[in-house]
This record gives sequence, structure tokens and C-alpha cells, in this order.
Amino acid sequence: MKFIYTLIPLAPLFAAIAAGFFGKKLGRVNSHRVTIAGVGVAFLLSCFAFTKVVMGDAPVFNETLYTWMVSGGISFEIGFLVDKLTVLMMLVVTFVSLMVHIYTIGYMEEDPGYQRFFSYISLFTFSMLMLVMSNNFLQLFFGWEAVGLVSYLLIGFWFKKETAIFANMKAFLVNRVGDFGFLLGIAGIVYYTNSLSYADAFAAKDVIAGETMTILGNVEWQAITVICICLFIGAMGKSAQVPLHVWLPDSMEGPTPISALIHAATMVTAGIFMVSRMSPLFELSEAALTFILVIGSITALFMGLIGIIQNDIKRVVAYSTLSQLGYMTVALGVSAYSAAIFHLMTHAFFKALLFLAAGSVIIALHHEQDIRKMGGLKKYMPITYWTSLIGSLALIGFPGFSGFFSKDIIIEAVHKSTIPGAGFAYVCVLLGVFITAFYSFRMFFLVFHGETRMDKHTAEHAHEPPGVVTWPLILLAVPSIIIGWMTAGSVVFGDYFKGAIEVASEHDVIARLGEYHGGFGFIKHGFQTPALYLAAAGVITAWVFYLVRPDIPAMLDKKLGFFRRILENKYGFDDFNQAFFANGSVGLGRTLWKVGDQNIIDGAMVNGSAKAVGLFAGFTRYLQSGYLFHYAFAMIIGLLGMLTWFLFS
Amino acid sequence: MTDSSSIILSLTIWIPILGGLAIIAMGNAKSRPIALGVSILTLLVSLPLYFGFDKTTAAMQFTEKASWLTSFDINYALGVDGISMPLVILTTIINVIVVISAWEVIKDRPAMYLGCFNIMTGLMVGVFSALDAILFYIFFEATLIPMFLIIGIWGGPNRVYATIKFFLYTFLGSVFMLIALIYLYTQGQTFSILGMHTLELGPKQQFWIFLAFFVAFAVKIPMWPVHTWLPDAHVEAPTAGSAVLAAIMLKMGGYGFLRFSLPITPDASSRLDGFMITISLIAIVYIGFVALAQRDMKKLIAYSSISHMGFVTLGIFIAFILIGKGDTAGVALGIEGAIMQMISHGFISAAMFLCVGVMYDRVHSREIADYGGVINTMPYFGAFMIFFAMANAGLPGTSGFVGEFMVILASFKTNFWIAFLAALTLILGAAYTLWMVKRVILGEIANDKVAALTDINRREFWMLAILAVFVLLLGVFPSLVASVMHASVENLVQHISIPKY
Amino acid sequence: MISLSHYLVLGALLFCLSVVGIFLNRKNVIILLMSIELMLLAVNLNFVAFSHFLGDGAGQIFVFFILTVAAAEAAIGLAILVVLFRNRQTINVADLDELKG
Amino acid sequence: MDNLQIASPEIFLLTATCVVLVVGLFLKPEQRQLNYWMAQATLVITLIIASSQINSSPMTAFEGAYGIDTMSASLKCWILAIVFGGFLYSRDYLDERKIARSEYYVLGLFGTAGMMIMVSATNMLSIYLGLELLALSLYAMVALYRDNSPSAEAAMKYFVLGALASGMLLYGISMIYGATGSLNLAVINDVLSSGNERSVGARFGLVFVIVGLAFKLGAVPFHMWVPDVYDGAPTSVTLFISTAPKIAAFAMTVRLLVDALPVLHADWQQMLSILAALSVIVGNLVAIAQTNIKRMLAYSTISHVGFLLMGFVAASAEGYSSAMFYAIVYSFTTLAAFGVLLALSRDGYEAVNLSDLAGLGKRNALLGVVMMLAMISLAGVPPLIGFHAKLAVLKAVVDGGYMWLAIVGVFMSVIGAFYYLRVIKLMYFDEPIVQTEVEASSDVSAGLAVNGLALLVLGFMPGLIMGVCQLAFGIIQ
Amino acid sequence: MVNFELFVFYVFAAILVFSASRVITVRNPVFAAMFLVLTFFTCAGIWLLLEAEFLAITLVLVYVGAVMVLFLFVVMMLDVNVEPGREGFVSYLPVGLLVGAIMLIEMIFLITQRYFKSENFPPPARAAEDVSNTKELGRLLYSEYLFQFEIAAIILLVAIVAAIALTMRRRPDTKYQKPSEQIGVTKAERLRVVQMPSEKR
Repeated sequence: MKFIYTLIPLAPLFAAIAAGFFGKKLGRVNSHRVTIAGVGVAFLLSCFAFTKVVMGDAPVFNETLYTWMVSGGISFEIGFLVDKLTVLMMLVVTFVSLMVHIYTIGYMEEDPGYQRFFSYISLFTFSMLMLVMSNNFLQLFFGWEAVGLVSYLLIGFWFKKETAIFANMKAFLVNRVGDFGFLLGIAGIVYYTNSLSYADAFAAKDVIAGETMTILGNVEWQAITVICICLFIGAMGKSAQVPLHVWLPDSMEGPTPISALIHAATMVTAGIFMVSRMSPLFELSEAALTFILVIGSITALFMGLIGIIQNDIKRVVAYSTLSQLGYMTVALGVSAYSAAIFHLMTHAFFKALLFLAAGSVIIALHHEQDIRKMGGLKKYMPITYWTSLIGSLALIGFPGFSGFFSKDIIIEAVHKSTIPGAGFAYVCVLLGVFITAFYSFRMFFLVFHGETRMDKHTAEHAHEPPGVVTWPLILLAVPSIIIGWMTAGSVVFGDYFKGAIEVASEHDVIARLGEYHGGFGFIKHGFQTPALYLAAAGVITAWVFYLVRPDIPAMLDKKLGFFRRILENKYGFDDFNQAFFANGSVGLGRTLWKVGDQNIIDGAMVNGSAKAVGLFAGFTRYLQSGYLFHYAFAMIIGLLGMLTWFLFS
Repeated sequence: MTDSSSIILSLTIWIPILGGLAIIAMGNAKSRPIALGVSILTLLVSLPLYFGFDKTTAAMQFTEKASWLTSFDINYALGVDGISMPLVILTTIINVIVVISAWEVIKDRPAMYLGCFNIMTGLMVGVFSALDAILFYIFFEATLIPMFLIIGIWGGPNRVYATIKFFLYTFLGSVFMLIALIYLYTQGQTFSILGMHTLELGPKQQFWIFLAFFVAFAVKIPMWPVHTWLPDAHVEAPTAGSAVLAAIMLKMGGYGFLRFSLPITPDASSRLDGFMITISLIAIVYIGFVALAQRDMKKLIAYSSISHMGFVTLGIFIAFILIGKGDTAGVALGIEGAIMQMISHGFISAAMFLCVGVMYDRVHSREIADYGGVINTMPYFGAFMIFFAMANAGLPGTSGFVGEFMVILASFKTNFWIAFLAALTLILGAAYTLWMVKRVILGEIANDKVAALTDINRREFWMLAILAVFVLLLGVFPSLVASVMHASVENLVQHISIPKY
Repeated sequence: MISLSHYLVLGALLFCLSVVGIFLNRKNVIILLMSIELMLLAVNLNFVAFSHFLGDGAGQIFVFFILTVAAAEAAIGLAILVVLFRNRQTINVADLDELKG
Repeated sequence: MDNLQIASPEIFLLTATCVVLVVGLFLKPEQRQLNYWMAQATLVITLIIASSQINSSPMTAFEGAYGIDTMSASLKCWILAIVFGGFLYSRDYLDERKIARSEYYVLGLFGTAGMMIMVSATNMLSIYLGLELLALSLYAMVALYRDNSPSAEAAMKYFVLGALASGMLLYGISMIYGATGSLNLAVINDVLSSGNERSVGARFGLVFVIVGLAFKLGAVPFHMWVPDVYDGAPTSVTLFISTAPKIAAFAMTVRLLVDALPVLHADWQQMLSILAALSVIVGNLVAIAQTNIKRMLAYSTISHVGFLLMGFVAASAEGYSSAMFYAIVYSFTTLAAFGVLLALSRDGYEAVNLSDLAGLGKRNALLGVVMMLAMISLAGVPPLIGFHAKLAVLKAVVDGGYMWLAIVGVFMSVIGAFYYLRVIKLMYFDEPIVQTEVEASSDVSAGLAVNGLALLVLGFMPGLIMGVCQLAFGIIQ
Repeated sequence: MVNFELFVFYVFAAILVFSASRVITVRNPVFAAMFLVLTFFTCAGIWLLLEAEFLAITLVLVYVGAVMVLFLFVVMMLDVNVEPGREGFVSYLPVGLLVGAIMLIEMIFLITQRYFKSENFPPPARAAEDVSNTKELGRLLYSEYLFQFEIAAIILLVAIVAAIALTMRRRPDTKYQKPSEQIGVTKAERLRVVQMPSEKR
């Protein structure tokens, strides 16, 4: 098994190296062949592993591959932990990645950086697999940063575009802020356990829980809370939670396939995965969970709100992603880790689908992304239309679709939770449902229905993209529909995650939800909750606003201009960050440099002392007047001085 | 005279020095291949130090001892342990790189230029392998001369100010060390460094000796606030000069702390560790911000070096808090982290300066504003630059991560806020490096000069590629270096955890 | 009785006079040379007095040599003075300020 | 050995000098070279004679007025060698300026004899006479460039101040004589160490003696003559004054303080420590403000005298030997520096301004390298010999417990490094103002090459000199 | 007798101090030189009190007879303009006097209060009538101090060489007679037969 597990991440790595370093020699076709082969191998082996672990009940694999380094009594290792959580993630990652690889053949067809792109996404697959398969914090952090690197490279893939290279730097830096917390969290773990491995950390969790540390003043903090919040700050960066969400919308500057792969399906969910993985620790700190819950709720609601007014097709989906990530985080906050992972999985499929569909539209319209300039595309691109519809329905939680199961479980879990802040979270997630439905279908209607608003030339050429684009859509649409009712029972309610995720009994909301009575039972139950009706209301509102009475939004625009402006400014996060952090840092740096380094240290101390020496030298030099009597006088004074000294000694 | 089984260290010191003199003497005509030959020979000669190294012992290895200046009681004593050996290898590797880097770039008096570098290499190896304090001091100071000439003769427009500042700053620091060494001699009647380690010194003595060492090494490494020579020296130095300065010369300071300050004055170090940690953190944070504001690429990298060196001193001086807590394993983690940081910074900073040099050779400007979109015309170069920038920002998988990670882990063991401030470098380091990359490498072609750029040639490619390989290798297999230092670091930790009075 | 101190004080007086003379004289290099002769005289007085009171001839021998050297010194000093005068047409002490700083 | 054998180097030197003097009178102008060669031959032969005495055990002659030991014999050798080098470097300079050449060499040789007498004297009177022999020769040499107004002024200042200083020295000697009743150094020491209160009288004399010594060495505040004389004198004479006489002054200091007055060491240690500190401070600081390289080197000399005195401050055998080492190294290094200046000077053109050195590295590689080595050595940067000199002195000072002095010393030497570096900067970093190549005759070039190389090689083998110095003070047998 | 000696001493001392102070204060160097002569004379007198007859005579002969004449000679030769005021003399006088006075007080204090007190130096007995100071000095000079004597000779030689080298000038416009050349001339040098072409009319 070790060999197979090793091969899973390495296959895409080798493919990435091949396409990256030898892309020119291989040529375009061979490059995509080799990378697809690499990811394909990874996918197939993941399937194999999945069957082994889930069906075959293979024991949990937890082994070290090689020792990176030993220092200070800590063994820094690279190793794999493969349990049910891991294989699920592996499967999702490799599957979506494979789809995106295939899709890219069509999407990037004309791009000069074709091989480079394939190399990057294969590298990403490798990094993401390393992240999820890790059995220790070191490798986790490695994967964590490596996916950040690839994300950086891919957002800035079109390096000539000023907005793209701004966005990628922003993404990396904001992620770094998260990593900063994450690293501190890891350091905290090491402090208490002197080990980097998950197993040791979990084994010592009760020890950690008993510790306190003083951070500010005399207030004693529970060590576990500090560590968990630090770790979660990392998750906030990667999974784009408020206030570290600012990079995700901008990351849409990258090519669409990576928006699907990285910024929707996989990388952004790393934070969710990580918290789930660390569930034994998080369970011990109610404060941290509350923190997570509040952050998640805010993200879920307020980021969704911004989605309403976005006109860029990808940005709508991006804000939707943010909102959905908020849902997952909320689930984590109420200790419904399995629900979070479940939503992660379903979301991966349908959000990737939505992104790829958006990409499909973009290709068809020659890189037009403004939904106000679309419309009526249904007739031009039926496959995209239908798959989008599936994706949207899954997103809003249409009963039976995958999103329905995952989202409703989360809402119910919040409803049942007793953790502080759960009430607030419940309001947020419910409102979020309405909003999700509204913006999803706003976009859907504006793009596919109504009259065509493209210019004539574009409209004439709009047609369904080739098979490499549409097939992944179809292949992703399938799980978007079915995966929910197929797996909800076992994954969420069953003991699928037993051993991988730990939930303290007092937090176990899933248990409070009761038995899972099969897909239909759940759908039936769904009709008794407000969520479904809110979603329906959302869809209807969108229908009314954008197909029936397009004058209403225009009127609301005028009436509620203030709110619109707030939303357009994205609550001012970007402006604040730019003004305070970016400009502030540079300004501070400049001040320190000019005042501290140049004026005080160099000017006053270094050159100042040099000047003082010069002045003194000039003065002493003046004493050397050239007059013999002065010279003699100096000697006499010298003699007199020594004589006097002698007299009094 | 010589009671040693090995002459490897002597060879590693004297081949480049004598070779360098020979290069100067033979003139410019064939200086380049000869210099390359000498540097490669030096590297080959030094390799047995690594491959024949006994990792199980903390004792000095490859020792040589001959009485040299009997009248001064100075011995020609050489030897390496796990702390110094990696630095020696680093030195010989970087020497090969800088000789390659100067190949067709230096047109004025190439023989003297290449000779200076080879001589300097020998001297720097001497610094790391000297076991006699005065021998150490001689090598330590002598390195100033070739560097002074290198900056002064082949440097930029403001080179005179920079090189004199460099010289005087470092000279000022080291003369106090000389006084301390002499004082130690009067106490123990020996100049042997290892002998000094075991001297019983009172608190007041230790305090002053520590201060003297501090001035010397803090200037060299450099620590805030005695760092201002470094940006000037780097900016004005020719590319290879900057590379050697950053890659190796700064390490002498860190090495000095480990070899002198800690073992000789453990109690004073312990008493003053708060001060040392504070200024290390100031270096990391303050300098990080200052780097953000730079408009000159070399200056930016220079400031980044200072910030990175802050990690070295931080890693070293948190030791005493940890000793106080009884966590000797954590001490080793911090110190090994500091050493890893030194080694890694050696490769990365050299690479960064060489990258700037590659651009400078073509455009003759180091101003960030004069560039933009370089990757359009120099794709291979751009890839290297981004790679090294990421390494500079401490990306896991590159060597830049290892030391920072270890030091942050160790510093968390002392105090949350120390770790917090240290970890800020994750953000600041990425910010200034990537912002520079964005403005220089990425984007549309900014001007005609950039449009006319040609990509790196084979020489430059290999020069950068070798460094890239090392950066990756150490990032993926840090135990290559880490494993050799354990015994020595353990020994050091043992030594400093026992108070001398 | 004339004690040793009498002579020594007289010597000291001469010494101080010559010192003051060297300092005060701004005008003429020759007077400087004379002041130096005064100083040597003070020393000689000391030596002779010591020689007398110690009953040792060495002091007088020393004086003998000082006189010899002083003569040689005077010769060279005056020769330099002549050279100086030929170059500058002055032997004013205050004019000797070409070299300074 | 009888009296004459002990004094044989001096006797030979003086006799030969008289021969040179007489022969010089009969030489036609175009034969003047012969004078030079005779002078050099005299020096070489004297050197051979003197070197044969190095290993002899201490002996005195002429009723204890004169003696040899390892210190005196080896210092004589150094003095002779340095004067030899000085003559070598000066020859072309003198020829071009038509300075009275035969008199120059004769006076130089007489001065050398004076130095040798100072070194060997074991009697106050001998010391005084040696000192005057040297001083009178130097006064005359400074004025020897007769048509040059600055050199006349310099000679006058040197003469007046020198006479004043020797007057003070004599006053001190008279007091010591009065207190001890003897002029013989050994007897003085015996009398004083016998422990009666005579030492009080001797201490009074000591003050004046130190003034005389400090003047000869050029220690602050008795240094005022140094820059003016260095500046005004012809460069060849500056070279002569700045090198070997420092060794002689060192020897005189040893004779007077260490041989005669060791009992009073507590007193002179204190005084010398202040003089040393003042010297390094003033010397180094004022040197920075100079634009004239001769003046700069003059102040540099003052600062080095400060270091030399530190060896005495330690008042230990190690200290004296390190001071001896310092004096030798300093003279040897300065010789190279002035040698380069002399080689640069041409008829009607004196290389006196710092800017004259601009681009020397390109104009003549050898001169540039030698000057650079000299400067680095003077700055005390390893691996050159100057470092070992500083190290030895500092070691002695620290050992003697004068830590503050060591710190002042090293601190000021950093400031001092600045002006030495400035010279290197001018030679190597600046473009030459005059593009012409500098040519030096082959023997001068060879001499400079040997001199410069020695600075470097001795840096690796300082034991060659230091061994003798330690031998001289009985540290090693 | 004793008191007479003291009286003589004080008289000589007073003249000595007066003339010495005039040496440094008079304007005219010729007067200064004359006062210096007076100083030497009185000093010689004092030395006679100290039974240093030979040196007293030498002082007069050598100093007054030779050195001071040399001084005067130079003063006359240079013919320097002495009149224009004494700039700075008055303004520096207080400082000079102060420094001199302090130094004097300190020296006197040290001389009289410390070691050189009369207890330590009782007045020696008068020398016997037949003891010749000159003879005694001569004996010492040519036996014990022979070496120094030779050096003194060299010093005088140096003074001669230096004085000549510095001051002797061969003026190009001066016509010297060179008897050796005059005698050694050959016929050819004296007489040159010049062939001239006959002049054309």
C-alpha cells in the first residue's frame, strides 16, 4: 500500500516536472497527455485506495515515508495518514482535477503558456494531495504553502495583466497572514507535545487542554483555545473567511479552470479539511468553536450579499463560493465536521461544475464575462445550459440534489446546536439560503434566459464548445445530482468518519438530528424546514426581478443606493486593507527607513560621529598654528602639567 | 611540528589564497579559466570534509596543529565541527558560483578581481576553521581587505563611501573583540578557542567580554542598529561581491556568536538574552518594513538579509530562556535552526544578488522602477527569479523555510509574542519580495530597455541552476546538513547550560 | 652658609626665565637661541652645584660636555638662521608660519 | 672583548664616514655617485660588524659608559638596515634636486652613529652625546635643501624646540645625578633600589627626563614639531627622521626608564599612559584633517608613538619587547611608505598632496601595491606585520592592567584606519589625474618590492623579529 | 667669612637674575647678547664659589669669547630691522609670567621641601689648597670619559660640516683664482691660432 500511496501524489508531480521543464520538447499535445496521465493514475489509485479503505476495511495507514530532519528531539517527517477522511478528499481532489485537466485542453487551446498551465495544475494536484494525505503538521504546512504557491502562479498566469499580478500577490499575502496564524498554531502544538505528528498531538490533547498561557496582561488563556484559534486563522486564510476573504474574488483574474479547481473545489476547502482533521483538538475548546461559528456565519451571509450585485459571471460564482465556505465553517463551528466535509464534497462537484460552465460561456463569448452582456444563451449552448441548471439547483439546495442534503444538514445542525453564537449563526444561514438562491438564479436567468444582449458578431459565433469542455461538465453534473442522497447516510449520519473525526458528545449535533431515514425521508423532512421555502422564494424573486419585471432592480438601485454602494465596496475591506495595511506598511517602512535608518542611525550616529571627529580634528588642527612660541608653550604646559601631577601624587 | 592526520583544511585555505595570488601575478589573459580551476579544485578538496565527517562526535575533526608564532603563543590550529563544517562547504561552493558569475561581466582587471575572490574564500574558510583565537581574528580581519578592494574598485558610483563605511564599521567592531581575546589570554594563558571555553570567568568579566564580542559579531552579522553599512555596501558592491558578502561574510557574525559569545560567556549571554532577543526581533520586524520601502533591488535584498539574520540571532539567544525552562531539546532546535538559516541564506541571498546582477549587466540599473515585465523577454530568468524570491520568502520545500520554521517553533517555546513577532516575517518577507517580483518581473514590458533584454545565457543558467538545486535539496532533505551538526550543537547546549560561577 | 638649595633655586629661576623667554619672544629667533643658552646655563649650574656637594667630578665633566655641545649647537643654530634669513629675509618668529595645520 | 671591540661598529662607522667626507671633497660633480656607494658600503660593513655581536652576552666598556647586549646589537642592525634603505630611496631624489649630496650622506652617517651610540649607551652622558650627535645631524639635514624656504623654517623650528627639549632633558638628568650621585645607569638603579629616599629627588628629575623622551619620540603634547618638520623637510630627510630615530628614541627610553629608573615605574607608567592616550587620540584625529600626505604621515607617526609608549606603560619585559617590536615594525613600514613618495617625486614636483597619489595603482603597479601594504600595515589590519605589532603592545597593556588605554588605543586605531584607507582609495579607486606612468630605477623598485613583500611575509612570520625582541628582554633565552 | 660668601652669592645671584631677565626682555638683540655675556660672567663667579675654577674660566672663554661673539657676528651680519614694535609681548606677558611663576613655585617647592634639603647635602669641606680642579677634570676626561670625549669631537665635526654645508655658497659671479689650473695650462689652451681668410678689398 505504501507504494501506491506514494505513487498517488508523485504521479502528478512527475507529470508536472515533465510538462514544466520539458514542455517545449514534449510539445503541447504530449504535455497534456502526460499530465492527464499523471492525474489519471492518481485518480485511479485513489479510487483503488478508496475501495480498499472504505469497502475493504483496510486498516488506517499511518506511516512515515522519510525523515526530513531531526532536531531538538523533534522528528520532522514526511508521512501519510490515509483514513476515510483522507481517501474521500483524495477522491474529490483527483476527480475534480482530472475533469479540469481535460477541460483545460479546450479552454486553454490558444494560450501560449499551454504546457506551463498543465504543469502548474499537475503541481497543484500534487501539493493538494500532500496536504490531505499528511500525517503531520510539517507536511500539512508544506502542502498548505505549496497550494498557495501554485495558486499564486496560476492567478498570475497571465502575467502581463496588471490586475492578475496584483491579484496573485494579494492572494499570496493574504494567505500568508493566515499561514502566520497557522504556523503559530503548529508551534503551539509543538510546544506542548514536542512532536509534529497528528497522532502525538491527539494523544496529548488532554494535556494541552489542561494548560494555560498568558498572552496579554494577566489574563490566562486556555492553551488549546489559543492554538485552535491560531490554526483556524490559517484556515481563514486558505478558506477565505472574513476578514481574510479579500483575495478570493480577485483570484478570478486567473484562467477559469483554476477558478474551478483551486478557488472553488479543492484548495479553498483545505481549511475546512484541516479543522475537521484537527477535530479532536477543536472539540476541546468551546471558545474556538464559537469563534469559528461566528466567522463562518458572517462569511456565509455577508459574502452572499455581495454576490447579488456582481455582474462578472465568475465573481458571482466566487462570492457564492465564499458564502458556501461560510456554511462549511459554520458546520465546523457547531462540531458538525462530517456535515462540513460532506458539504465540501458536494460543493466541490457542483461549484466546479458551475465554474466550468461559466468558463464554457466565457469561451463561447470570446472572453466576455459581464452577465449584463449575455442573455438567452440557452439556445446556443444547451449542454452548458442544462449542466448549469443542475449546478445552480444543487447550489441552492433543491431537494434531492447534492447541495440540498449537505446544506440542510448544516442548517439543521446549527438549529440544534447549543454552542454560544448558534442562534446568530442560524439566522445567518437561513438568510443565506434565500440570498444564495437569489443570486444564483439571477445569474442563471441573466445568462441563459431573456433576450440576447451580446453584440451581433459575438452572438453569431456563440456555440457549444468542444467535447473536452462539455464532457467534464457532464461528468461533474452527475455527482452534483446524485452524490447527496447516495452518501449522506453513511458519510454524515453513519460512522464513516469514525476514528478520523472526533466529536465530543455534548457537541454532537449530528447525533441530535437523529437517524437518517434515507434520501426520501430527508427530502420529506426538508419540506418541514424554512430553508427550502426560502430557497424557493429566492428563485422566484430572481425570476420576477430579472425576467418578469426588470424595472424593479433598477428602481431598487435608486432607492437603496446606499446599501448598494456598501456592497459594491465589499464593505470596504479592500479599501481598508489597501489604505491601512498596504500603504500603511510601506509608509511605515519608508518612515523607519528615512527617519530611523537614514536620519538617526546613519545621519546622527554614524555620519554624526564621523562629523564630530572631523570637527574635533579641525579644531585640533587649528591648534597647530605654525607659531614656534605656541609649540614651545604646548611643551611647557605639558611639562607644567606633569610637574603639577607629580607634585600632587 | 604538525601532529595531525589531515591537511584538508590547510589545503582548503591555502589553495585559493595562493591560487588567487598566482592569478593576480599571471595577469588578465587567462585569469578566468585559471580562477575557475582554482575554485573548483578548492571545492573538490573541501568535499572530504563533508563526506568524511564523523557525525557522532562533537569533537573537532580534521584538526591540524602546529606552533606558528611561538613568540605570541599563537598556534596554527585548525579543525571543524558540525557547526563550522557546513559553513566551510558553503564557502567553497559559493566561490565557484561567483567565479562563474564574473566570467564576462568584469572587464576591468579581471585577474585582480578573481584573485581577490579566491583569496577571500581561503580567508573565510580560515575564519570558520580556526581553532586559535588570534588565527581566527587574523582571518576575520583579513577578509576585509579583499572585500574593501572589490567594492572600492569594481563598485558603483558611491562605492568609496560604502566601502570605507563597510571597512570601518566592521573594523570598529572587531578591534574590541581583539581586546577581549587578549584579556582572555591573560586569564587563561592560551589563545586556543576551546581552551577559552572552559575558562572560569566572573560575572563582571563575562559582561564586558560579551559586550566586546557582541560589538564585533553584531556589526558583522549585522544586527539592528549597527546594520547600516550593509545596504550601502551591497548596493555599491559588484554582483559577486554582494553575493559573497551576503552569503558568507555575514555568517561570520553568527558563527562568532556560536563559537565565542555563547561558550565563553554563557552567563553574560544568559543575562543579556532579553536585550539580544529584542534587537533580533527589531531586526526582523523593523527591517522587514524598511525593506518594503526600498526602490533599489539590491538594497531591498540587503535589508531582507538583515531581517533573515535576525532569525539567526533570535534562534541563538532564545537558548537561555529555554535553558531556564529546562528544555534543552528546544535549545538545540533554536540553535540548529539558526545554523540552517545561515546555510540556506547563503544560497538564497547569493542567488538573489546574482539575479539582480544578471539584470544589472544588461540594463545597468538596479532601480525597481526601471524594470517591469522582464519575464516577457527573459522567461527562464523570470522563472529562476520567482523561484528564489519564493525561497527568500521562506516557502516550504525550499531551504529558506527550514531555519525559519525551526526558529519559530523554538521561540514559541519561550514566549508567544516572540514567536508572534518572529512569524511576522512570513508576511513581511513575502510582501517585500513578491512586491519586487511583481514590479520587476511580471507585468507588461515597461520600457524599451526591458524589451531589448536577452534571456540568460548558458553560463548564467548554470550559475543559477546550481544554486536552485541546492536551495531545493536543502528544502527537501535538510537532514543533509542538520544531521552533521547534532553532536556539536548538543555539546554546545550542554556547555552553556552549566553556569560558570 | 650657602646650601645646595640656594644654587638649585637659582638654577630653577634661570630655567623658568628661559622658559618664559622662549614663550614670550615673538620677535627675534636669535633671542630664542639665547634663551636656550640660558636654560643650559641653569642646567650647568645644577650640575656644578651637585658636583660640589656630592664631591664627585662627573657633574663637572658633564658641564664640560654641555658647553661643548652648546657651542656646536649654537654654530648649527646660527647656520640655520642664516639659511632662513637668506630664504625669507626675516628672522621674525611670528613670520615662521608657513608650515602649520 | 676589550673596549674597542665592543665599540667596533661605531668606530668603523665613524672612521669610514670621515673617509667619505674627505673623499667627497675631491669628487667632481659627475662622480658624486661614488659618495652614495661609499656610504652604502659603510653601512653594509657596519651592519656586518654589528650583527656579529647579536649573540654576545651583555658587556660594558669605557668604564661602564658603553655596552652591548642583544637589544643594542639587534637594534643597531635594524637602524643600519633602515638607513641603508633610506639612502637607497633618497638617491634619485637628492640627485634631481642637487641637494648637497656628499654632506647629506655624511650627516646621515653621523646621525646613524649618534643613534647607535644612543642605543648602546649605558651612561647618561653617553646618551646625551649620542642624542645630540643625532639631533645636530638632523637639524642640519633638514636645512640642507638650502634654497627651499619651508625646509629652512622646519629646521629652525626643529632646532629651537629640540634644543628646548634637550635642555629639559638635561635638567632632569642633573636632578637624577644630584639624587644618585652617578651618571651610570646601572649605578643609578642600584642606588635607587637600595631604598633610601633618594628616589624622591630622582622622581623630580624623571618628569623632565620624560619630557625629553617624549619630544624625541614625538608624543603629545611634545609633538608639535613633528608635522611641521615632516612637512618642511625634503622628503628624503623626512624619511630619515621618521624611521630609524624612532628606534633610537625607543632605545633611549629603555635606557633611561627601564635600565636606570625601574624603581620609579609607578610614576612613569602613569605619565606615559597619559602621553600614550593623548598621542593616539590627537595623532589619529588630526591626521584625518590633512591633505598633505607628509603631514598625514607625521600625525600617523604621533599616533604610533602612542602605541609604542603603551608597551612601556605595561612596565614588563613583555611590554618592552613589544614596544621594541613596534618601533622596528613601524620604522620598517614607514620606510616603505616614504620610499614610494620619494619614487613618485620628480624634479620640480613633490608628491606631497594626497591627490598626487590618485590612480597610482594604474600608473605604477609596484608602487601602488607597496604603498597599499604599508598603509594596511600601519592601520594594523592582519595579516600584515603592523597587526602583530599592535597585538603585541595591546597584549602587554592588557596584561599590565591598563584596559582603558587598550580600549582608547583600538578605538582610535579605527579612526586612524580611515585615513590609511583614504590613501588606498586614492590609489586604486580614483582615476589618475596625470596619466603618465611613474618610473623608478630598478634598484629602488627592487628595494621597495623587498620592503613591501617583507611587510606581508613578516606578517606570517613575525616571530623572526619578535624572537629577537623577546631575547633582548630576557623573555626567552 | 661664611656670611661674606653668602653675600657674594646673593650679589651674583641678583645680577644673574636681573641680566637673565633682561636677556629675554630687551628689544635689541645686541643688548640681549650683552646681557647674556653679563649673565655668563656672574655665573662664572658663582661657579667659583662652587670650586669649579676650570669650568668658570671655560665658561668665560668659550661662551663669552667664542659663542657670544658668534651670536653678535650673526646679529650684525643679518642686520635685521629690530625696531617695529613687540606685537604680542604685552598681551602674552601675563600668561607667560603666570606659567613661569607656577612652574617656579612648584620647582622651588620640590627642591626645598623634598629630597634636596641641606640635611641630605651637608656643605662639603673646602678642598685642600693643592688640589687642582683642572687637573682633576683632566684626569677624568682622558681616562673615564675618553669615549665621550671622542664623541664630543665628532659632534664638533658635525657642527663644522653642517655649518659649512648650510652657509657656504659658491657664487657663480665670483671670480676665483685657481693656481693649480693656472700652472697646469698647456700651450694649446693659452694660444689659439685662428686662420682667417684674407679680406677682400
